[in-house]
Amino acid sequence: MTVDFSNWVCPTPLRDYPAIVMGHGAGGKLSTELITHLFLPAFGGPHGPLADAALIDVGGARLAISTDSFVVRPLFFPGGNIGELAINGTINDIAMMGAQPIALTASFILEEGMPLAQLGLIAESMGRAAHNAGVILIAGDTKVVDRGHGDGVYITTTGFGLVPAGITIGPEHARPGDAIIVSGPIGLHGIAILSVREGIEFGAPVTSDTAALHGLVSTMLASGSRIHTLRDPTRGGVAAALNEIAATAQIGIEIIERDIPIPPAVQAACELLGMDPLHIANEGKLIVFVERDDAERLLAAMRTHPLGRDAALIGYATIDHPGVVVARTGIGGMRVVDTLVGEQLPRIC
Amino acid sequence: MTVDFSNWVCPTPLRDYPAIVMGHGAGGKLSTELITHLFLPAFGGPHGPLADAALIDVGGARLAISTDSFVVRPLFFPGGNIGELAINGTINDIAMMGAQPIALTASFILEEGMPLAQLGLIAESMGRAAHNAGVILIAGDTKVVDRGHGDGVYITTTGFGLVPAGITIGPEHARPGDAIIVSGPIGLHGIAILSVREGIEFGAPVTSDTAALHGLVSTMLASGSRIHTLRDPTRGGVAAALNEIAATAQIGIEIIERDIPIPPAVQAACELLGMDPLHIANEGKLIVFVERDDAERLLAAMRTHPLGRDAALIGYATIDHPGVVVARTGIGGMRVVDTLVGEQLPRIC
Amino acid sequence: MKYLDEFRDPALARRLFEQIRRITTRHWAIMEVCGGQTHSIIRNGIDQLLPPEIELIHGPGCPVCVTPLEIIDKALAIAALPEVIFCSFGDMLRVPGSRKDLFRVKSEGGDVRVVYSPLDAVKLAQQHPDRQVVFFAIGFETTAPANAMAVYQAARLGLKNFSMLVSHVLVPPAISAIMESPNNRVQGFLAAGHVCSVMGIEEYRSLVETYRVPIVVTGFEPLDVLEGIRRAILQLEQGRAELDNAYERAVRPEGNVAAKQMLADVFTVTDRTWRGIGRIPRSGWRLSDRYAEFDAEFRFNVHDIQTSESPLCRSGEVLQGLLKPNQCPAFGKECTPRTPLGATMVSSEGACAAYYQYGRFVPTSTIGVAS
Amino acid sequence: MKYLDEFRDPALARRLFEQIRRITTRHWAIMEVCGGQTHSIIRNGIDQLLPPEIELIHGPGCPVCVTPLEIIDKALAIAALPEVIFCSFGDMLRVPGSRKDLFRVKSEGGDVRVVYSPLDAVKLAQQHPDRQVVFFAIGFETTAPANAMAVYQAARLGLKNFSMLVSHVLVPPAISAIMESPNNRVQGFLAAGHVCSVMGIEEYRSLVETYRVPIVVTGFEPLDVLEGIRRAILQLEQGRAELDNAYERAVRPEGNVAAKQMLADVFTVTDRTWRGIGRIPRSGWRLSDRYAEFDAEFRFNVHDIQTSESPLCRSGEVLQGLLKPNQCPAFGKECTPRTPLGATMVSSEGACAAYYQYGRFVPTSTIGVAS
Amino acid sequence: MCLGIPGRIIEIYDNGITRMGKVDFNGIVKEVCLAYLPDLQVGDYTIVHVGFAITRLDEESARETLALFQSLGVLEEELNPDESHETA
Amino acid sequence: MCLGIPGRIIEIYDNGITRMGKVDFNGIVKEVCLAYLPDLQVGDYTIVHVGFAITRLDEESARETLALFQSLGVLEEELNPDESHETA
Ligand code: SF4
Ligand code: SF4
Ligand SMILES: [Mg+2]
Ligand SMILES: [Mg+2]
Ligand SMILES: [Mg+2]
Ligand SMILES: [Mg+2]
Ligand SMILES: [Mg+2]
Ligand SMILES: [Mg+2]
Ligand SMILES: [Mg+2]
Ligand SMILES: [Mg+2]
Ligand SMILES: [Mg+2]
Ligand SMILES: [Mg+2]
Repeated sequence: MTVDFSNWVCPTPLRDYPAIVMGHGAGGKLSTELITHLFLPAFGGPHGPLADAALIDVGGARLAISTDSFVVRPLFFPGGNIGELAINGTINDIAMMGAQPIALTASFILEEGMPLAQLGLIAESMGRAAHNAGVILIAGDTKVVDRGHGDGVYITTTGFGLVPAGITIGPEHARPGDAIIVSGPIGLHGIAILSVREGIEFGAPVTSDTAALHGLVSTMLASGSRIHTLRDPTRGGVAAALNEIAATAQIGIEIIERDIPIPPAVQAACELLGMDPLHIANEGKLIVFVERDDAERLLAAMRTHPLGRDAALIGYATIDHPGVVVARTGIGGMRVVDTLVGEQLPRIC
Repeated sequence: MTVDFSNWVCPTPLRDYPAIVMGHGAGGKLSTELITHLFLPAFGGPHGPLADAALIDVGGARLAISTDSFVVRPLFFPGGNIGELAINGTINDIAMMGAQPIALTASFILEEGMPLAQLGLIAESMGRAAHNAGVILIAGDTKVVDRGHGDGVYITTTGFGLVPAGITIGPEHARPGDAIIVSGPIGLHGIAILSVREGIEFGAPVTSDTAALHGLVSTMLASGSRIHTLRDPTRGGVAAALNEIAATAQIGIEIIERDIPIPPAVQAACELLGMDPLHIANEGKLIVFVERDDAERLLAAMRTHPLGRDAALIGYATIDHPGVVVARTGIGGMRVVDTLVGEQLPRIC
Repeated sequence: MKYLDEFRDPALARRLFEQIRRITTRHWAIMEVCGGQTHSIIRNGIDQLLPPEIELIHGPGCPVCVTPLEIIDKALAIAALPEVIFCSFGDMLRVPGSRKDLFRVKSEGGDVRVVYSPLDAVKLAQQHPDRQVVFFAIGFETTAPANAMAVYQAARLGLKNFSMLVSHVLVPPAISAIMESPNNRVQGFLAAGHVCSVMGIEEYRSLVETYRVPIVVTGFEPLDVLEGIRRAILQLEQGRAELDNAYERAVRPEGNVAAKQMLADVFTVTDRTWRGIGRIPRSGWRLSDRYAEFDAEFRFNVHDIQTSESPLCRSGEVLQGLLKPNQCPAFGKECTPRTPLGATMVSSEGACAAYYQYGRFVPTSTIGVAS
Repeated sequence: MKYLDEFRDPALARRLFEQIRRITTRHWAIMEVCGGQTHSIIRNGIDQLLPPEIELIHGPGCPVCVTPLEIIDKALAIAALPEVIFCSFGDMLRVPGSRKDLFRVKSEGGDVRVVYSPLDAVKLAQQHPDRQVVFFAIGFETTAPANAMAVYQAARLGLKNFSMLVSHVLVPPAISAIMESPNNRVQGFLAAGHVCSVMGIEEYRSLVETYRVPIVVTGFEPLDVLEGIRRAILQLEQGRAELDNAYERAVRPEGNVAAKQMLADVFTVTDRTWRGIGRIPRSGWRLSDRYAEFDAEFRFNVHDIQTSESPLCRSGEVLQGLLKPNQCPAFGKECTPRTPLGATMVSSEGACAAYYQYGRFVPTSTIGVAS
Repeated sequence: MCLGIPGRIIEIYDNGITRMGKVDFNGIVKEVCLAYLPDLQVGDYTIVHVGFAITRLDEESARETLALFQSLGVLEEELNPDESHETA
Repeated sequence: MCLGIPGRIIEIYDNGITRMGKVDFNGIVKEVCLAYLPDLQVGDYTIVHVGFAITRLDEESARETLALFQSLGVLEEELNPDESHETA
């Protein structure tokens, strides 16, 4: 097989990179292109397989399935560690399909030399996170790789949930006119991680927002609001999540910058590093597209839940500029909010 | 949390290793102890979670689930590559529960610098293997790690299958008196891999036996034989698979060495490297425990299938020495067939 | 954030827009020299809210964009050496050389690291005495004191394993070059506030006089940029050509004296080729002879550098204000931030990238994300 | 396999068992010196099929088992050095030193590699001129020619980055030591066939005469071992003490002359401490002065080696045939192949490990695998 | 170019090579080289670029500039109320 | 100790340093150092230990030994049929 470059929107994709670069894993355009142009054709066609998550019908039930590998560095960060991230992240991907998560599998790739005491802490917080979320860890696997071929521990979790009857939630269901709500302040996880790497100190500590969101989703569904789309803005941040929805549903999106809840420390760190808060990863937040008339009711319901206390309406879907996300800027201008190409880099000059 | 050393069968487990060593991933005793004494307590108790595979009831159906990470080196080996291994291995774990596999997820951890052309070949053979097996790849994930923190590509697959009504197959169902059948010649996969690493050449090529076994299992189930246990003897080989069954079902096992189909090249490579063919990994073979009276009928059925053509009866389960596997040696003596402690090493002296 | 938020106030912005509209009677072409200002303009949508008579021309003020291809190719060659730890500001990693970029060199095994400050590279050299640490010293006058300090400290610490690949550029000679160009359309300049906070404003006085062109020293927040534009338009409308400082909170007339002393010690003025523009006399800094031993170009004998620029790319004209990015035929087609053909598409501050990221007129098909 | 399968023939084995039963009239204690023979005995269940009068005592013939703790601790210290690539035969990786083993050193970042042949280590030294390649040269007389060739080639190639940590041991002095022991119960020896194929059989003649003990040079396949036992018993029953060669297809009386010449050049006889046994005069080889520069003990100044053996372990008595492995109180309890206390539990050829792996009387609880 | 962010100096020290400090940016704190601003004191504002304080931020000037912006439209509106609405 | 495996020499060559060869072990082939057996020829059997041929395997002796085993019980059974059954 040779990699198929023939159907690119841009004419020379992957051309510059004959091998994997970090950006292929950053959840931006390079990631999308790798999936679209390498994996999908190999796996049998442009439609369907190898999305982040999927639905299958099993014995009359609709089963939601999602898988993710967690390769986060550092393994322990302010507010959490790779273990609870691996549990919450997959629970959330299930919850974003409107499903109630039931069970997870966990597969470990351990690097020779990984201290067992640290591994114990990670496993223990996985057990605690699963217990708190009411899901069970049903199967697992452990592999060890030579020192210098891993990074302490990588964890792959796969989750299963049941979609209640009558629920149809997905990026393809977002519609022009929908109100767009974010469940709380953005950027905390990414900045907590960055602070460790970039040697930033915080006056008041900034900690990861990692959390399992299926409880909040239950509350939201129970409110009776007509929810069309749910998405957890993880890698690539709010910008990537909104762009993906805009592209999938072929709608335009307009958000209002000053309505987006951005914690001051996140804002400050982004200013200092030359980054956009909309590109920073979150691990315990969701974005919801809801029928405009139900927005207030949904907001009220979300605010009754601890994880939705600071929910905010940040914009609307439109029929204009389908596939494009724009932001109304603080001074009233407009800008395109694009997905990152590859890795998020500190901008200095 | 501190690692719990208090309940070891051996009095001082992991004592010598405060950190992960290669043996923890070799599928032998160190692997078992890591799971039993670190993961299981963290995940909530000694029973159930984090076995290789599991059954859950979903919407009236019995769903078989299994996950595995594949970290094989080299990525391409005689007879296959890591991609088809990742597909077949998980299909087989599903099939070993008597289930018909439906769908797989695949999660990739790519090392920066991995050539896209190689990745394309791997993805393509995954697609082909899934297609041939009639399963779909429904969801996936891609992460990239810094060069020097991976090894080209690691793949984690998770599989789902449905257990037909009336089927109860598992290691706990093996019974004294059961006949033990292996589906064909053993050791081919492990020796194909070793030959690359140890610089052994072969007169006639030895290639990995990687294959999806669910078709063979269907044939076996259709024969009406009373099958109690199925197991694919992968990491740790036939010895590890039999020991696990003996321990789980608390039965003794006696195999007859000269009845075990060992290809001459496997035997020769094992002699040269000082290894035991029973410890060598297989990726396209299964072991079945069947009601003694049905053994001939099952053998006949297996031999109608291309993957069971060379099936052989290799021994019986007994009420003697529960938990222990013994072999009748070529000259009529007896020896214990134990699980390896950690890694399989070339024995020289 | 204090002293940021106040200068982003929407009500005050409205007043400034109003003022600008009020005083503008005809077409004026103003260049913001600095990529940071271009970024601010597009990021805030300022250009769309200005009266149509005002044309903003994006200047060559992004050091990432103008670093010559030959030096980038040298950087790639040095970064690939097994003994080298190559340190760079983040944005440089995506700048394409003739055949690859630093990300690719890293993927091929080069030890390429992003640093926040040049002093981080000095620290790395202390921590890895067995390795050669090379810092990619790009930047205008604002960044130069930091880079100078790195060399100065390396010398004081006696580090034999630290060196810099220097590609410093200077603003005033670039303004001269623009004004000397036969195609020049620029009628007024917003000078780069942070450059001036280091260098002071005196060297701009002769430019104002020589070319009879208004120069307003300008900050980076929306109100700063608007105020700079307002003052430039005001001069133009009134037929004046003066040097004006609209960023007084950060810019002293004399600049930063301590920093300038260090710069005079560590660097020497040199001719410099600007990517997409060409050679501009006395428009850059190299290490002074006293610090020549820290020059990575001499330390590493990087031969066989074959540079070749894309023939499609018109970033030279873009940088000179002769072309809007979206007027380039390759814009959004052959040339995107993922497959940049020119320096101005590479940096998120480059004019082409800024248009692509924040411009309203980007064709939808080029932003598509696979479903 | 040709010349293996024929010597595993069950029908012939039955005949040999029958013969041995027929000629055995009383208790005899025979030691197979070589761990390879112990392995073969347990692997094939030979001991269980012999008449109960015959007691097989497992000898100290496993180089992995008898390598002194102090040298293993030195190996661990050398392997941990960042500049070192430490090469070893596979089995040595699990041998515990005072505090750790090579697997743990590897997990802590040591570059520890398993080689099949010592020449692989020489190749590594050629491929990595910037690293120090150290080969752990253990073994009896059989392995010594291979290790000697490695040093010889390194010298011829002028390699400055190759060295060996030498712990060679010799069979005949060990037999003397056993026979000299006041507790000795051994009445006949199966000598190690492959050792003799290198060294020849003449040096055993004086042992036979000095101690009036039958010595039968014996091979490794089941029929070879049975034939060795048969000939030893025959001598004992007949009151003879002779040197007999039951492995004629591989052993010439003079041994391998070319190999012996090389050994004389590269090695010099030295006193050697055997783990679990103690110091035996002139029972080992070290590098000769001519090759002293290749001695890893001199090249690497490995200080502060504090050795400490487990007080529970009785492998010394096991190695001397005074104790069966399963008579050791720690056997299968504190001491298992996963948590070996003694050298004889470490190697899959060690007497204790062989009993644990292949013995019939292992308590089930120690073999348990978690469900 | 030249991303520069205002922050308040909260600590000054000598790291053995040069004058360094900690600067607070609205709750986040970063170590910064103060070598080029020998007169700055704890409590002063500075503008930081690639880990270096490049200039003092003059709070008085900042207030004046903002006051100018405040006055801009108002003054002219007062002077010329009609015209202001026409051009809007 | 001293795992030694019989194989047949199928190729002999000089690798620039010493005499080497390829040895066939029932279908698998490994490179082996032949320096210590200068007289061995292609077709001869040898015993290989850690990559070295340490001795020639004498096929004649092998046959004789096997013949001895074959004859052992038989001879004595013929000579002493009753006793042989008693001790079994
Ligand atoms: S759009 Fe691309 S090709 Fe065109 S001028 Fe800009 S950088 Fe060059
Ligand atoms: S069983 Fe273990 S402790 Fe006992 S003698 Fe053998 S090696 Fe030593
Ligand atoms: Mg997922
Ligand atoms: Mg996910
Ligand atoms: Mg998600
Ligand atoms: Mg598994
Ligand atoms: Mg690592
Ligand atoms: Mg599995
Ligand atoms: Mg498996
Ligand atoms: Mg399996
Ligand atoms: Mg994912
Ligand atoms: Mg690697």
